[in-house]
Amino acid sequence: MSFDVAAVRALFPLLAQANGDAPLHYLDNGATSQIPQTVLDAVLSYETTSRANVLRGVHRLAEAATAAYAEARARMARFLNVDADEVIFTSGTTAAINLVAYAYGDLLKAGDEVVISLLEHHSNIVPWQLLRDRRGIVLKVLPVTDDGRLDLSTLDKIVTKRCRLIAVAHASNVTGAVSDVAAIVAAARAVGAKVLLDGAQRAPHGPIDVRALAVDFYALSGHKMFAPNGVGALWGRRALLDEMPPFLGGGEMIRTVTIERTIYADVPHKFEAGTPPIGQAIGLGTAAEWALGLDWPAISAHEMRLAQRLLDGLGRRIDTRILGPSGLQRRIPVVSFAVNGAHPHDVCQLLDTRGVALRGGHHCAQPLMDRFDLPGTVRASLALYNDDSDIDALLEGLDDAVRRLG
Amino acid sequence: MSFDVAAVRALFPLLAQANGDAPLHYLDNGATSQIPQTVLDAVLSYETTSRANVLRGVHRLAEAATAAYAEARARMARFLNVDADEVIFTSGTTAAINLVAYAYGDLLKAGDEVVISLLEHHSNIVPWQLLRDRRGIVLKVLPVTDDGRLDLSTLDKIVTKRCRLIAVAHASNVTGAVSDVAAIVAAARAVGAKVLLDGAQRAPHGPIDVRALAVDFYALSGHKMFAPNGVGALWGRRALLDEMPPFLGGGEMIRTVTIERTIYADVPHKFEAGTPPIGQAIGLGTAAEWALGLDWPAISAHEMRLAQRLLDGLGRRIDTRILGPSGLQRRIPVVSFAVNGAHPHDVCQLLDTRGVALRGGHHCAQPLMDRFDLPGTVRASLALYNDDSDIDALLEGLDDAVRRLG
Amino acid sequence: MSDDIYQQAILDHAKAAEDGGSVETPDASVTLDNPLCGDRVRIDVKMSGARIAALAHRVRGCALCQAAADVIRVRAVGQTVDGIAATAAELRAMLKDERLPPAGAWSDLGIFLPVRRHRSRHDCVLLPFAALGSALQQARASRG
Amino acid sequence: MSDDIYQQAILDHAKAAEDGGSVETPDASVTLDNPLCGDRVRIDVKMSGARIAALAHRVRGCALCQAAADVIRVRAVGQTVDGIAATAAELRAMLKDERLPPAGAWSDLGIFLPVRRHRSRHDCVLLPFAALGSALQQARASRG
Ligand SMILES: Cc1ncc(COP(=O)(O)O)c(C=O)c1O
Ligand SMILES: Cc1ncc(COP(=O)(O)O)c(C=O)c1O
Repeated sequence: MSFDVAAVRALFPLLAQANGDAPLHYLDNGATSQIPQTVLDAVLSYETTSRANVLRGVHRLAEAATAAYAEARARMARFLNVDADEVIFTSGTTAAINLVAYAYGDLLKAGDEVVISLLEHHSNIVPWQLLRDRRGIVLKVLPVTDDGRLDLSTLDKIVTKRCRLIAVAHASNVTGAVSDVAAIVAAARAVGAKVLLDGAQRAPHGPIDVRALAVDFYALSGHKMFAPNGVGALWGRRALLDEMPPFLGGGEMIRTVTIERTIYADVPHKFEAGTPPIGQAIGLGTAAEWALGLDWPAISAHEMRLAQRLLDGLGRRIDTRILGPSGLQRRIPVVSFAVNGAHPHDVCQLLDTRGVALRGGHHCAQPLMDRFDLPGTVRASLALYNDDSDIDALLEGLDDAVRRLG
Repeated sequence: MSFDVAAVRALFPLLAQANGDAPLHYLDNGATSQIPQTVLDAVLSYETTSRANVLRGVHRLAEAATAAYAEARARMARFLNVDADEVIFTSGTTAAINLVAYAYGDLLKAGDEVVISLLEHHSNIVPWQLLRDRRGIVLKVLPVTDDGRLDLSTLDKIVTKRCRLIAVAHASNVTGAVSDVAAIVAAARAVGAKVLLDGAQRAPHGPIDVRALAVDFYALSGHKMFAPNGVGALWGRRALLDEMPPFLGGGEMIRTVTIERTIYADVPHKFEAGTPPIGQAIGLGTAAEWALGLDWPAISAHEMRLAQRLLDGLGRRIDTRILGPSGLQRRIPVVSFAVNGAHPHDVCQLLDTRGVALRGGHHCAQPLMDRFDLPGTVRASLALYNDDSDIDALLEGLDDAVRRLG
Repeated sequence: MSDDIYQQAILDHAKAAEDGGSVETPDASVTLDNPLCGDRVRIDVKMSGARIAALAHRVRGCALCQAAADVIRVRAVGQTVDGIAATAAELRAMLKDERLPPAGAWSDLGIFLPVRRHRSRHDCVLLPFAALGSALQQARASRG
Repeated sequence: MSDDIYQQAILDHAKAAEDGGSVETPDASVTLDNPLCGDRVRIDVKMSGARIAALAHRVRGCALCQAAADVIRVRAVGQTVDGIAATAAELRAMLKDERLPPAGAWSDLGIFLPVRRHRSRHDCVLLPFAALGSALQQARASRG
């Protein structure tokens, strides 16, 4: 194996501190990933050597902060293979999707259609419901197959001429399924609709060629891709961003303000009202740059080997049902399952006593849970620093938990 | 003096690192303050010992993160003397005011009036212009006196029965004037209007008894009060927050989601869609707690003594005009001035060569600049860690700059 | 260690909760969800004056939620509306404010003491009491 | 040291900018603002065919902005629209991409070399050129 997982673990202080007495098998990366020292160092360097506000100051701290912030945007753009001035820093995926729902939503009329899916995270459902209530758009929903993928068999029926946007997860935070973006883009193009991808779960698994995906918007969160909380990014096509009205009003997003009339700044500043999360964006840029330097084919092989080990272990249990694809094709290493007679929270609580950090519940995807008539699932979400011992601890702990709860 | 400024400076790594070769006289605190080690430590402790998402996890990192996040809210509430469940974490003052403009704004009808003032920061102007364009409210503007204070002489005329909200700065980021909140609240109460205070500039100067101010909303930013970027707080009265519809949609702000219909969580969660800025909120809570432990009467005396030293020094110059109150009554230690024949940016640039960090420009308050027919001012904004040497370096540097530019 | 939550007493009650009983022609029936975990509890009550005459539940939830519902099934009949409210308050205080468990008939709520340290699970225990409280209010309201 | 920006040459041009001249019956007049600092430049031009026949400016701005406007006043008359566009591009490249200053008539733009290291001031130098560019476009458009 060309990928040295122990060396990677050593870069993450929280993982490095876990020891024999208090082992940690962190398998809740889908909720929040851990953060490497190099990202913390970048944030600390800002805080202790160039902390200042950006864009308007001429003193040396402000110049340094402004340059670092611009560099962070450039790095994020390289991570997504897009132009830097199409990258908007937000406070996270949720804020990014809401920005589109408000600002692109403002271009829609009653009767226009937005298509989401049944496997979306609430962050990609509720903003569209609010838009529906605000503007009378029609919200349509792609179904989900029995193995937890987008069901595209009726795509052509659901995506009509009235469709203005298809907004779906690039990868599901519950089933781990990666969406067939090409088919979705083709359907959208056929009717002149735009496509937004919620990339929150895809971003921790390596750089994304957004240009090749040929979508119109891409949203992600820093805290899931080894960067600080409180920052995320929205990429949008320049022409669309230019056309959209601003969303939040405030400093930094204006050209001139009089009480009567305000002229807005150019993209991306038009959508970055107020002091941005400077230190956090610098951290996100550093995380993006760090990720760009890694050997992703090797990491993917590693992640997929672990996912297979987990799927195999779960597959041997007759009381356990996997919610999602059973194989490794078009998936990220996120695995959800339900155990007969053992509630997800009880399973997670008992696993925690062995240092295995999982998530139990609806994973902010209640419509998907309803689709499968489940109150929730147990989810193991892997990152590059997980290893065999994490999977084995989960499987052993599960045996024990089921015995105790049974 | 009971206040030991050298001891306080030592708590701030960026200030402690400045030395004889590269002295730093940081007088741009109104833009962003510096951050003490104790706040950095709190953030780092989260990142390296309990980094996890909040609210929904049962594993020990999630329990620790959730508890720390709740404690941060409780601390912020103590800083403002309000109930913790009325404190909403936002990404900053701008986001907080926009939240009110969208969610409280949703309760307004065409023809309802919102009153702001001519000295507001763009963050407290543009959101209301956007609301005006969205809902047809009427935006009215309190004038400003020649010494840069809110001119309340026509308050009763401007605040009519149609007024639903008065939104003004608690303290001006340009003139340093502290608003006469009691008069504003009385005028609002007389017609049943609400009051929002933009506390961004007031917060760095000590805990605020919001209950005693008797306002309805209070907004502030972490990065100006010795905490990280990317976080701020909005306080609102419970009954109002309950009545307001949600603003952003996403995870954490819901009770149940179906595609047809979503039921929202209780306040404050209703207004905290998505993963919050957890580490940053913990930092803000720590900064609030740190501030609660300081001797503010002594600090105010120190800050005001420095402000007086600065006002005196500037007052001796015949080419310099102060934009704002000339005395120390009802002001924060923020001093703006214009120098005949020397553009603010040139002054700031030349002062930077002596390590004096100032801000020159319109300070995101263009309507105020227009009121005084100025392209901008030079602003010195002080914090508790400034000392005589900072003021003297400014005054000497100004002499020299004017000589060179003259 | 957090597995001290799963003492035999709790597991026994949880198992017993599989049969939540039934009430014919209940005076009130309330279903409550826990938004964070998807747990769902339904409580049916029949009153006799101010006292609970019969009670049944359906739980789709974790062992803690099931166990709390089962304790209710065992103990609630014959209690008054005010008595239930007081007990719910005592249970909350036991979890959140380090108070002692209720004395008397409800002393078996002491089995939930280890849950104290697990904030995220408090609501699992409290949900059935919240549903019961709502059901009692509904019953009172429907009598006018 | 960043005060190397304020070389005598720049200060002299800035001083000279106090008198921006005047153009009677200009073919175009454009006012531009720098949103970040409140600087404002007005440029009036009169054309003679494709060439600038006369030019005046009004600057409310910093020394850099004034100096750039003054260099324009001194050098722009007789230039073509394309020539001005090329010079503006060269100036931008000098500031942003470490290119050499323009050669020939416009070589005095080299006085702005020290501004390179101060990103936040680039726009101060570029604003008068942006205003001039717009004025030339307007003049061309108005001729149809
Ligand atoms: C008075 C005032 N209001 C609002 C703001 C905006 O704060 P932020 O940029 O942190 O959102 C500022 C600071 O820039 C300010 O000084
Ligand atoms: C698929 C998906 N979309 C959106 C989100 C929301 O991200 P955030 O909470 O960081 O805004 C998440 C994570 O919670 C997610 O997994």
